[in-house]
Amino acid sequence: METIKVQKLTGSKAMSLAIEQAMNKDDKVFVMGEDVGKYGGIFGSTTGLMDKFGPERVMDTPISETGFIGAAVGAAAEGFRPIVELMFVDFHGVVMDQIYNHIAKITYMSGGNVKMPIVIATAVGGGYSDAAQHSQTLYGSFGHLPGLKVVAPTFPHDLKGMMAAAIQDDNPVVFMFHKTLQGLGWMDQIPSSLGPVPEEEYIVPLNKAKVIKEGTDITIIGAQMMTVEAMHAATELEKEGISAEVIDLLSIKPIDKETIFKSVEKTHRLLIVDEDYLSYGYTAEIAALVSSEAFYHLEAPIGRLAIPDVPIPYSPVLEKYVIPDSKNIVAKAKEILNS
Amino acid sequence: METIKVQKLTGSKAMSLAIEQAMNKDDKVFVMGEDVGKYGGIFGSTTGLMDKFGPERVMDTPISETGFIGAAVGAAAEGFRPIVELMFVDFHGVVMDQIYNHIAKITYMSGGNVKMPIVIATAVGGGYSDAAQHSQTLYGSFGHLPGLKVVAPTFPHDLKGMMAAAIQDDNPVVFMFHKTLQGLGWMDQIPSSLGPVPEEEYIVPLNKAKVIKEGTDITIIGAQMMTVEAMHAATELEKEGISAEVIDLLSIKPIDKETIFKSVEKTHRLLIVDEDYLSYGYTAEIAALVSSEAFYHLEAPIGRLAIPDVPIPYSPVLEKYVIPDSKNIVAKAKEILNS
Amino acid sequence: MKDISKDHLVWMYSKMKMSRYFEERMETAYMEGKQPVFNIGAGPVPGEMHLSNGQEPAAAGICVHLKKEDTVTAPHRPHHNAIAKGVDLKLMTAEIYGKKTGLGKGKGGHMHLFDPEVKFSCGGIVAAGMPHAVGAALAAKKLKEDWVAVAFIGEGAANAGAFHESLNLAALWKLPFIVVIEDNSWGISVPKNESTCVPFNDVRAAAYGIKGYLVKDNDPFEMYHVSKEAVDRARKGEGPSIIEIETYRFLGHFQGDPELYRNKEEAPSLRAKDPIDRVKNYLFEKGMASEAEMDALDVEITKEVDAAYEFAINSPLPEPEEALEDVFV
Amino acid sequence: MKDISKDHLVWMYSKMKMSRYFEERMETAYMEGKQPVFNIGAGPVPGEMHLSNGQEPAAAGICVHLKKEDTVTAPHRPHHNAIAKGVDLKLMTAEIYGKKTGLGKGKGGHMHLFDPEVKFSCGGIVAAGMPHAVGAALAAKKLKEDWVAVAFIGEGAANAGAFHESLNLAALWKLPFIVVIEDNSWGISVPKNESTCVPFNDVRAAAYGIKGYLVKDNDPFEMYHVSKEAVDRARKGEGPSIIEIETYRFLGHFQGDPELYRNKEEAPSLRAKDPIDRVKNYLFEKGMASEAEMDALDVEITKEVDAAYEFAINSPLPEPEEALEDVFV
Ligand SMILES: Cc1ncc(C[n+]2csc(CCOP(=O)(O)OP(=O)(O)O)c2C)c(N)n1
Ligand SMILES: Cc1ncc(C[n+]2csc(CCOP(=O)(O)OP(=O)(O)O)c2C)c(N)n1
Ligand SMILES: [Mg+2]
Ligand SMILES: [Mg+2]
Repeated sequence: METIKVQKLTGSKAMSLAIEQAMNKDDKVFVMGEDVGKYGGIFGSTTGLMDKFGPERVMDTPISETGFIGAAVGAAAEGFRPIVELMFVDFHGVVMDQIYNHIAKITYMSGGNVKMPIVIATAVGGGYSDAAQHSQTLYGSFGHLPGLKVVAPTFPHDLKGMMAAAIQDDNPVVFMFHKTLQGLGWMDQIPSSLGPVPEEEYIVPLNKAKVIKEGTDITIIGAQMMTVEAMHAATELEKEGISAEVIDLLSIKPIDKETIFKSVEKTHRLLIVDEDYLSYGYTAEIAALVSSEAFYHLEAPIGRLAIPDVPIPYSPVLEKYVIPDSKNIVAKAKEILNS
Repeated sequence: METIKVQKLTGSKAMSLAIEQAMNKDDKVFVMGEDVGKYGGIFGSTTGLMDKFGPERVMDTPISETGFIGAAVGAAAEGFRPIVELMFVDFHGVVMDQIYNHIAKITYMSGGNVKMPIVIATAVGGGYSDAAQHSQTLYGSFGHLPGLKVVAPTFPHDLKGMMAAAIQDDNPVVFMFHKTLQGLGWMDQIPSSLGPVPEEEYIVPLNKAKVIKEGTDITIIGAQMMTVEAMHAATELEKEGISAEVIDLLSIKPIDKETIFKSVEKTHRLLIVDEDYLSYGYTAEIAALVSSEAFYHLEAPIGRLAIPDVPIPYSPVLEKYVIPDSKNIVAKAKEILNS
Repeated sequence: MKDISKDHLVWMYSKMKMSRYFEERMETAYMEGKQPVFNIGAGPVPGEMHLSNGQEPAAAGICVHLKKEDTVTAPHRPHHNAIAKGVDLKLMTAEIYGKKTGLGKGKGGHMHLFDPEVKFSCGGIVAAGMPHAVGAALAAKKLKEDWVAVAFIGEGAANAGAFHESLNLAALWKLPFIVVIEDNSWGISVPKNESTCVPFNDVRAAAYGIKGYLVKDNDPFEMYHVSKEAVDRARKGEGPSIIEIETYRFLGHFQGDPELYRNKEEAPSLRAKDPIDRVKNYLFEKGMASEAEMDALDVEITKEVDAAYEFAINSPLPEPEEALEDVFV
Repeated sequence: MKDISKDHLVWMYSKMKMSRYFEERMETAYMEGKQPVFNIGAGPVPGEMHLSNGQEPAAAGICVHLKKEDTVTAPHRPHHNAIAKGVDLKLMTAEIYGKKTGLGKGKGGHMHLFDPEVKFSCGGIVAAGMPHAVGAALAAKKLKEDWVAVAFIGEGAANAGAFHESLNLAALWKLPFIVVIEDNSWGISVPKNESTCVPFNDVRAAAYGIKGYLVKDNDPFEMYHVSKEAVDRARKGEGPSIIEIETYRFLGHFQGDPELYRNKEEAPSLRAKDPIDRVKNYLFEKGMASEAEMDALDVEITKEVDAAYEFAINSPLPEPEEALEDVFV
């Protein structure tokens, strides 16, 4: 029993363990961010690292995102591998220039002569009434821009493996972790935020989606909390004799077309669920990929569920209404199957 | 002759005329931006306005986009109707927080109690070797976020009418004007940048696309320079007996579904062309809308042409390769028709 | 020390006391539904909750010099600023409870309070309210009114780019703009000396050729005098000012903050110097008010706050579909 | 005036002269294919072209104190900075011609030059290079090397948020960081006094508790001395500095700028005070160099620049498909 316990980790522990192992191996890896030191990251992403590596390698910064995330560029050019934390993805607007015009483009503009091995770790997601400026995922805002690998792992195993891969990668990686999947003591604690995580080092590829439940009638694609909701929905649908295949997207950019096309070829029906805004989000990109490159697999209109192009409201009754859940997914799946 | 001449205006003249007429009517309208005064806007959007209205109403600002675009919020709350110019849309990263977290959300967060009648005018587009940080359109980056009306007029008539509509609107409008369509003396001067513009005031709705050429075989959708290229392509296709219907998108957010669905219902084939990045751009959003809400109109895979998810390169040979043109459109249209 | 009229002292006391009592009730209300296991998303008041107990002098000391037409913007920790500016307490409380009757119909929440009636707003992005206040100051200048605009920020926000851009604009255009930096010595877990390269931000006034003021030790009286000068100068068209006040954060950054980064003696030692008692005692010392008078005042304040909570608690929640309204007017 | 060694004076002269001649050729090269009708997108060197004629002292005066391991970041007007830092002239010219042999294989262009060999980079977003240099300075500190990082910006950029965040970070962490503000008195068409609320940016050092220096009238010698002190202090771990130099913009903001906003006498009057002649004449006055010697030097410089242009002009263009390469390594 004991041994199994040790291996069950929360998302935040899995993530910080990956960072710890990378920092042990490579002294060029360091962390910068607001409250990543003594506090261990507001969402636990750097728990315990300050004690292990000291303030030189786990640096608390002023509230100067353009300053310290921009500084990652110069440090990376000097051979370091900075992990910078943008506390909430909602704050990207104060630093987006450094991220998308510099970190993302310098390798290209330099003809491949300058590497940017930078991990931008950022917390995403709502569902706890943090309102319009602290609850977004903004997957699409990052997926749209060239030069960034953008990942959104769901379960602890992948949080560890993809963080390890992100740190090893010589290119910039935007690593989005979902607050509710960190398994924090002060938030809603859901089973999915705890899972088996091998102690030894391993890599989970940054560009692959995963079929986490096989099915034959319809393909449901989600990321992070929408993957969790999709799994609940699949269980419900099963009871009604509907066999749903569930894909955990994992990579926002690039989208793993092969895995998706293969599934749709089997199910001929597709429902995409996103905790991001509807317009120009991944429900759009995936629908476009399928309808342009796998059109003939489709036998019914593609379903899209996402936040209906409104800011995220504060009041729980309102927020619940705009964030898709398993009920919406079940209903939409049936609608597609009956169309 | 004379009278007709007077009515032919360049894009920049059409745009500044709309601003001038609004400023004459309403002294709450004023302009802030870098080089909007004596210079008249780097891309001519405020030509002559400083002389007419003086520096109090046409204000040159420091290079402080967060400062002066954020200041528009306070001025709007006090009953003014600021027009702020973000010189190049590429610079949005230094001010995105003010735009998407505040200007776009304050009306919602205040339960409709605070109006934000702000026009954010910004120059977009490449094709003249201004490279990775001065050539983007970023339609998708703005279309993704709630609370903003986003328009991208193509021809002088619509530049005037939509600017007039944007200024009158009590909501924030991102007004994207394409450099090449401003008809500036120092840039490539193309016929489309000059067109008939009524002197009198008129409004062109912010949320409607326009069928600018009727056709029966395939629907081609573009915006700004891609609309121009689509028209060239349609002429070529005509010669080969292919009848293309061309839609000028005009509104990036919201997308005018009705106009698009109606056309696809007729042609059953769709090609979307974008000067923005491929992933998560309007080629994605439009394809998703059609494949989810007008699926049964489609008889062939949807075609997408856009910048292939690379930063915009400097060298003309490279830039030409990544920005779609009429040749690419003709080829892609035939491919779709033969699929 | 220069004198302060009884009216002003009593006004300051009332606002500070009201804010304190409002937040003490909020501490309790916030924990409803969050026990025995704390869950930030649970209860009638979910989400982050940033309380300002101890920081009342920063707000009351300057708002006593403001009128309805003056603008105030505040950050994520806004209750004391809102109350001092005269935001409708019932509607504000209802908003924090996510009710249909709230300032924002339940859409904004505690970090996003908008009361156009008294020109108050706040937001959750550090320093982002500064440009908004600069814009209001610009409007006042355009309208040739003597209105001023005050932006409250924390000391951590003084290192954000928006701080610099806002002050340069305000100074360049000589706008009636004042930034009040509430230095509670913490930016969440980061102490000021690990975030700010100068001990006090008043020196940053030199970067803009404007006036900088420093108020030590959370002193409500000094805050009053310094603010009066800054506000008067702004009204007279003499341009912007920076006011930094050393203030106290009695509680954690947000409710539920384990505060492992903070020495356990700090908060109690700060509470021992309660600024509200300082004002009350001063009134007594100067013989400006009697115990009875002040007790009566306290009763009134308690009544008003309790009424606001009652209104909020008894107000209806919005209908789910209302989430789709108000994106545009 | 304090003495400067002949080596250093000649070094500065060479870099300034090389930059000047490089840009004079560029003025001509740029106009190829743009006559009779100017078209910014036409010719072998399309796109925006920001030349720095007149601003050479800002670059040479500090780079003379730098070594290969020191980092330099520059803005959109980078040629004089790049040349002073020792960027490979052939590869840089080829890049500006959009050739496959260029620093960025033709992908970057004149505003985006990257030469990791000498740790030089530049970019088209105002003030964005400052955080990059701060990061390089942080790296030097982590590596316990005595390397410094210098960020060149224009006076207009000193009002961008990145300026403030970078200086606070650099001062807070006591990094070997120097910002050189090239005050050419214009931000495109906006004069300094309409963009900056203080006459000179050296006063802004007070906001960070660091050293601020002001060099008047584009003085190459004063720039040399001031820079030496700032660089030495940075190497010794004494922290960052701000250096502002009043410099001259002989040409328009970019080539093709009608300059209707600028008094026609300004440029000629600035050219009359050519900083390159000042260095040359000083060498003569001090008897440090002979006419013959300097003429020989000029010939060499001309040769080197001509060779760079020849290399660029004769280099192949990239293949169109190469546009898809190098997004990731
Ligand atoms: C741009 C931005 N970065 C980071 C945050 C996260 N955050 C919220 S409050 C806070 C600390 C603010 O410190 P201070 O300005 O001193 O205000 P205080 O909380 O002490 O009142 C931080 C880092 C934010 N809201 N906005
Ligand atoms: C963030 C940002 N805003 C605006 C611009 C457009 N722009 C390019 S150069 C320039 C003027 C810069 O002035 P200054 O910093 O003095 O440099 P100079 O051109 O005088 O060398 C402006 C506004 C930009 N490149 N980046
Ligand atoms: Mg603080
Ligand atoms: Mg300048």
